[in-house]
Amino acid sequence: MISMIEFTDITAWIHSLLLSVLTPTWTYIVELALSGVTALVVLLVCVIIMVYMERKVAGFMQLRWGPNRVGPYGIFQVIADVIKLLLKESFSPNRADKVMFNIAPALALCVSLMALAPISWAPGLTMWDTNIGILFITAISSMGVIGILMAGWSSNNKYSLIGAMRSGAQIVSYELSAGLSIITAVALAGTLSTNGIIQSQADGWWILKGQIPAIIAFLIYVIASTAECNRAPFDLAEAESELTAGYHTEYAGMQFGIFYLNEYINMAIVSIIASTLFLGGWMPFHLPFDYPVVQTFNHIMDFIPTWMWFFGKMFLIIFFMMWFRWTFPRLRIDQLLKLEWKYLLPISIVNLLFAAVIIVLHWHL
Amino acid sequence: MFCIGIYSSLKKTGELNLYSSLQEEKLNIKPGSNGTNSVKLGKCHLILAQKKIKNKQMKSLFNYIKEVIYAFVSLAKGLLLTLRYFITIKKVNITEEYPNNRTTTISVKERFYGEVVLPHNENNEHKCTACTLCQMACPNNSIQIISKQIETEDGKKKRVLDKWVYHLDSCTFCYQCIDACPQDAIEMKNSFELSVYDRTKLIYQLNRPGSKLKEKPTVKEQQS
Amino acid sequence: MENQPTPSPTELRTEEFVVNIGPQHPATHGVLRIEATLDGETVKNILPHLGYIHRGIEKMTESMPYKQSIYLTSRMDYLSAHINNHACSLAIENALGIEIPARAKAIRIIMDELQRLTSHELWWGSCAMDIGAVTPFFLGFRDRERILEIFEANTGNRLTMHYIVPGGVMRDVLPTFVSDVKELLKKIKGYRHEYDQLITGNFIFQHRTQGIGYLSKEQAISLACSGPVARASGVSCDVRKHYPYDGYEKLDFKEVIDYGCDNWARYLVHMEEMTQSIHIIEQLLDNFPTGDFRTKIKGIIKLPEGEYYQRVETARGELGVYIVADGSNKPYRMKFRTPSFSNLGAVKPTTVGLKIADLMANMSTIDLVVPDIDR
Amino acid sequence: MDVKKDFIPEFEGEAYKDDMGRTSFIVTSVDAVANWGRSNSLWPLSFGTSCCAIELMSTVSAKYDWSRFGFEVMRASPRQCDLIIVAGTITHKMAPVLKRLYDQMPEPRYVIAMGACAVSGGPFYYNSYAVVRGVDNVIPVDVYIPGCPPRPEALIHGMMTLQEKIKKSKAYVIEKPKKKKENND
Repeated sequence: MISMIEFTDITAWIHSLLLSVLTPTWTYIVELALSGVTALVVLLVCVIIMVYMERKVAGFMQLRWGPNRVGPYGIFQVIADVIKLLLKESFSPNRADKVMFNIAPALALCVSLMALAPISWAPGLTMWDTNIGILFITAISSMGVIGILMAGWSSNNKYSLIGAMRSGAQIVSYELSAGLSIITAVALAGTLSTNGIIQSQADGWWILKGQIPAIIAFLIYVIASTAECNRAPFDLAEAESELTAGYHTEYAGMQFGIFYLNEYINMAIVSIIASTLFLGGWMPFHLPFDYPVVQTFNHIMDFIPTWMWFFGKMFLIIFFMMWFRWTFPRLRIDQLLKLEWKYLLPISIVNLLFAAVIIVLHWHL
Repeated sequence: MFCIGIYSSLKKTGELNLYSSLQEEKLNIKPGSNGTNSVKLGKCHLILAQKKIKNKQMKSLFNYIKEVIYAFVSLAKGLLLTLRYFITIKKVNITEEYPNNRTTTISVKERFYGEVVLPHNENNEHKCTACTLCQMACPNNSIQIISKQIETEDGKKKRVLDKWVYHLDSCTFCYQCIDACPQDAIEMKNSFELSVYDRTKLIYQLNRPGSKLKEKPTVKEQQS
Repeated sequence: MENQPTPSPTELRTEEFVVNIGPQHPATHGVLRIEATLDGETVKNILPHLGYIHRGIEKMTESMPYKQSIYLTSRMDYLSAHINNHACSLAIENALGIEIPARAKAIRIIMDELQRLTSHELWWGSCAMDIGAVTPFFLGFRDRERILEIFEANTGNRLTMHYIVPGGVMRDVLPTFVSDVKELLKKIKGYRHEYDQLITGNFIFQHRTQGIGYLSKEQAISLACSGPVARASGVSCDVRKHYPYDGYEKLDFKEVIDYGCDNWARYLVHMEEMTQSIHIIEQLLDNFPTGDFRTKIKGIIKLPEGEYYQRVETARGELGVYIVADGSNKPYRMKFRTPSFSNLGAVKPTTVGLKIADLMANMSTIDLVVPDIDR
Repeated sequence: MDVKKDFIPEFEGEAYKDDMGRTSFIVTSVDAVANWGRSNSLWPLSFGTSCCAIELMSTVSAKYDWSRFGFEVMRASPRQCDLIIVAGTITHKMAPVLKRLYDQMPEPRYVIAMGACAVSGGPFYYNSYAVVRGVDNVIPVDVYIPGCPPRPEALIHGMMTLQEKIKKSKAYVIEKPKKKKENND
């Protein structure tokens, strides 16, 4: 890494600046708040880009332009939507469980934001650099369903209830194969820490180094995480042609907006994890060979800044999820569960064994 | 021959597939004698189901893997199509950007029925004789012809058009008024930008103030 | 329902609940209300409620002259407006004993088949959308819009035309009509492989339709189903073959019959019918007759006293027009036997016992148009 | 077609003036931002009863593509939408349902009457016993689009007309609470 301004420099500078003004305890607290706010802002900007991207991708795949009249190329479209949603009347239905109804979107949002903590954004830029980062994320992400279940149950609407129950069954079962494919990557890297996993890919990403098991695990992770985000073709929880709007049928205004936001935040997190595990996070593209040509190539790759790698990979996987959404028909609930229990789970178990063999025999590059 | 054609097309589209036990049962229904010219797609189903039964007798693991691969291939085909659209959007895009193309490429056809008009010539004359045939032809009373009696110069009483009231709000553009008009006095115009804030503004008076009936040209004038 | 064994006391029992699907629901394609009794995800019973779009068309025709009442029929099954007008016009012409010019017949059949194409293309898109894929909807509309351009240029309306009138057609087609349609068919044929690529060959779609929504031949006959729904159950019921009208007897086309009885069979029948429609139009275009487009008939039509029945094949099945005339210029009674109404009966036997998502798939392949049910 | 210059009709909205004839800068800018957001993000309810619904679908489709304006987010739940496009005939049996859908929508909400049936009863105006003669008998209508059915461009024009109305109206009208007779249904 040459001559680029590193995030570590910036954080160190902020740290010293704060220390010169405040006591160490206050410094710590202020840094915590700062990092949280920064992550949130970055994520919200990402979400706005993603919503815009979704509408454009959908448009382009359907032979039309998508939003292009609000601002140049329609870039202010999402901002107009946000303003409208913020100013919209929001209320809870008469016979709903008011407390749960109002808590549910906030809870769903909190849970998905919690998963941000151990994510490694750039070299040295992690909110909580713990040695069990991936474990923490898997634990948190399975809690996301609670918000959906609360929303569905408290709305006092049968569509919402069916949607929430579907979502519950779906997320609980798809956690398994997502978890198993994460374990494959973790076993290859030999660590649970996000930074450690990324560092282990310094000479090449796991999707290349880990041979076939890594590729299969990556595919399974993308499928399972699409299901976990309730995205089409697994969007049974809000299947529009069946359940009008699923678990958020009764939500209006910004409460609905939060669910909308939540879906995109989940997508972002899932794709960040996928890129961390299999595509090397912020790590540039390196080839694991010792020829001078390859060395030069690796060197050139280092010139591309890490944040570009990070967001490039993230948006690539998000594009994949959008691509699926605008191509495939929706599965039925029994097919969805069959896919998990009869196909993805056995395949990922066999795959994990296969990966274990490779790791034991040191076949990975 | 036709049957074989369909079968091969199905094969191409990857129809060889799972059949539930339900469908295997119902294959007992034999194709009846429905004449020579009916397409018996059912035969294809029979062939496919027999293949399926054969496949079942083979190793099930092989089937399992085959199914997974088939699923991936069939989904990838769809993905490729949408990706092709995504990449070549500038070529395949068919959007007419309406408010921008109002003056240029808008594809409103000449015959499009937008609203009924009563054309006036430069002397503020129209051809309507207030015969009310259009009013009678109109299925839902969208036309009201209000006529008045006037005395012409030579003392005769004559019925002329006073108001040609057109209810655009209930007009259904069935063309029957124009079909019924013996004078070709009314026409359909292909305008469509007719939205309003107030329903009462959709009731038009088609004859302009001060307009009068166009005199029929005499034989001399017609020749010239 | 009756086949289900009663659960033993030790067995797990769940509570059934009723969900009202509609009148405003994206899957009902209109304002049909379906009262579905669900046990979890499984549909136990279905009760359709009609009348949310009952406009009294049959009653209205009694107070309208024959000429005027035809235009109401295009509001019944608006996706086959031409064919509805055709049925009504044929009934009146048969009663009056008028022979219409060859050119009018050719135009009528071309318009009917183009209308069938538009309807099936819209059906294809919305069927895929009910199953969850959105992009096919746009592809279906892309091709449909091309046909609508021809409608607009020749008939003046895009959807609810009043073009086929007693005696022929309202206006002559444009001089460029034949070349336009030829070009159109070439384009539509070129797009057919995309349909297969995106939906027909799709693994998920096949699994959502194959073996789902079983309607046996006996059921189809006893429910008086017609059109693609009945033909997918092995019933030969194409009116164009059995009771040909306006020159269908001279044309070479096949009645599409499938013995699959499920959603997939209905899907295949629809797709194959599109091919057949294109084939029919091509035959007519090759020697498109010249001459008059309309026989002059009196301004006020008075049918002789008696009963008249005319059936045609719409995109959804058999449409029957039954007129009781009392000698005046208004019918004593006009009754429409609409295909969607009979086909609606197929929703319950196909769906009971399946999942709620299958209800939407069945309803979309049965291809209901709600104003056609209620009239 | 002949091209009208002012193709969107002028909406005579209230001016932003107080009793003294002054305007408040802050209120107008807040209004402007709110109205900009609202007018550019009209999410319609997927509600169609008959023929006009097909033209509504055509407007969604790629050739006319109202997603360019940001209207493409069609919500099936009335809670999440801003606009009902009454596309088709409303019968006496359907009218209470429509009223209920309108009541379920959160403020601000708008209604477009699309097509002759919704504007006035259309083909069924004259002698049908079952049809509501104009949807404005049931719910307040903002924009009327004549046509049977209106072509997709006409619907887009109607939506732009509604945008014009939203842009010229006050975002927040503070009124003294009036005691009204209200039906609780």
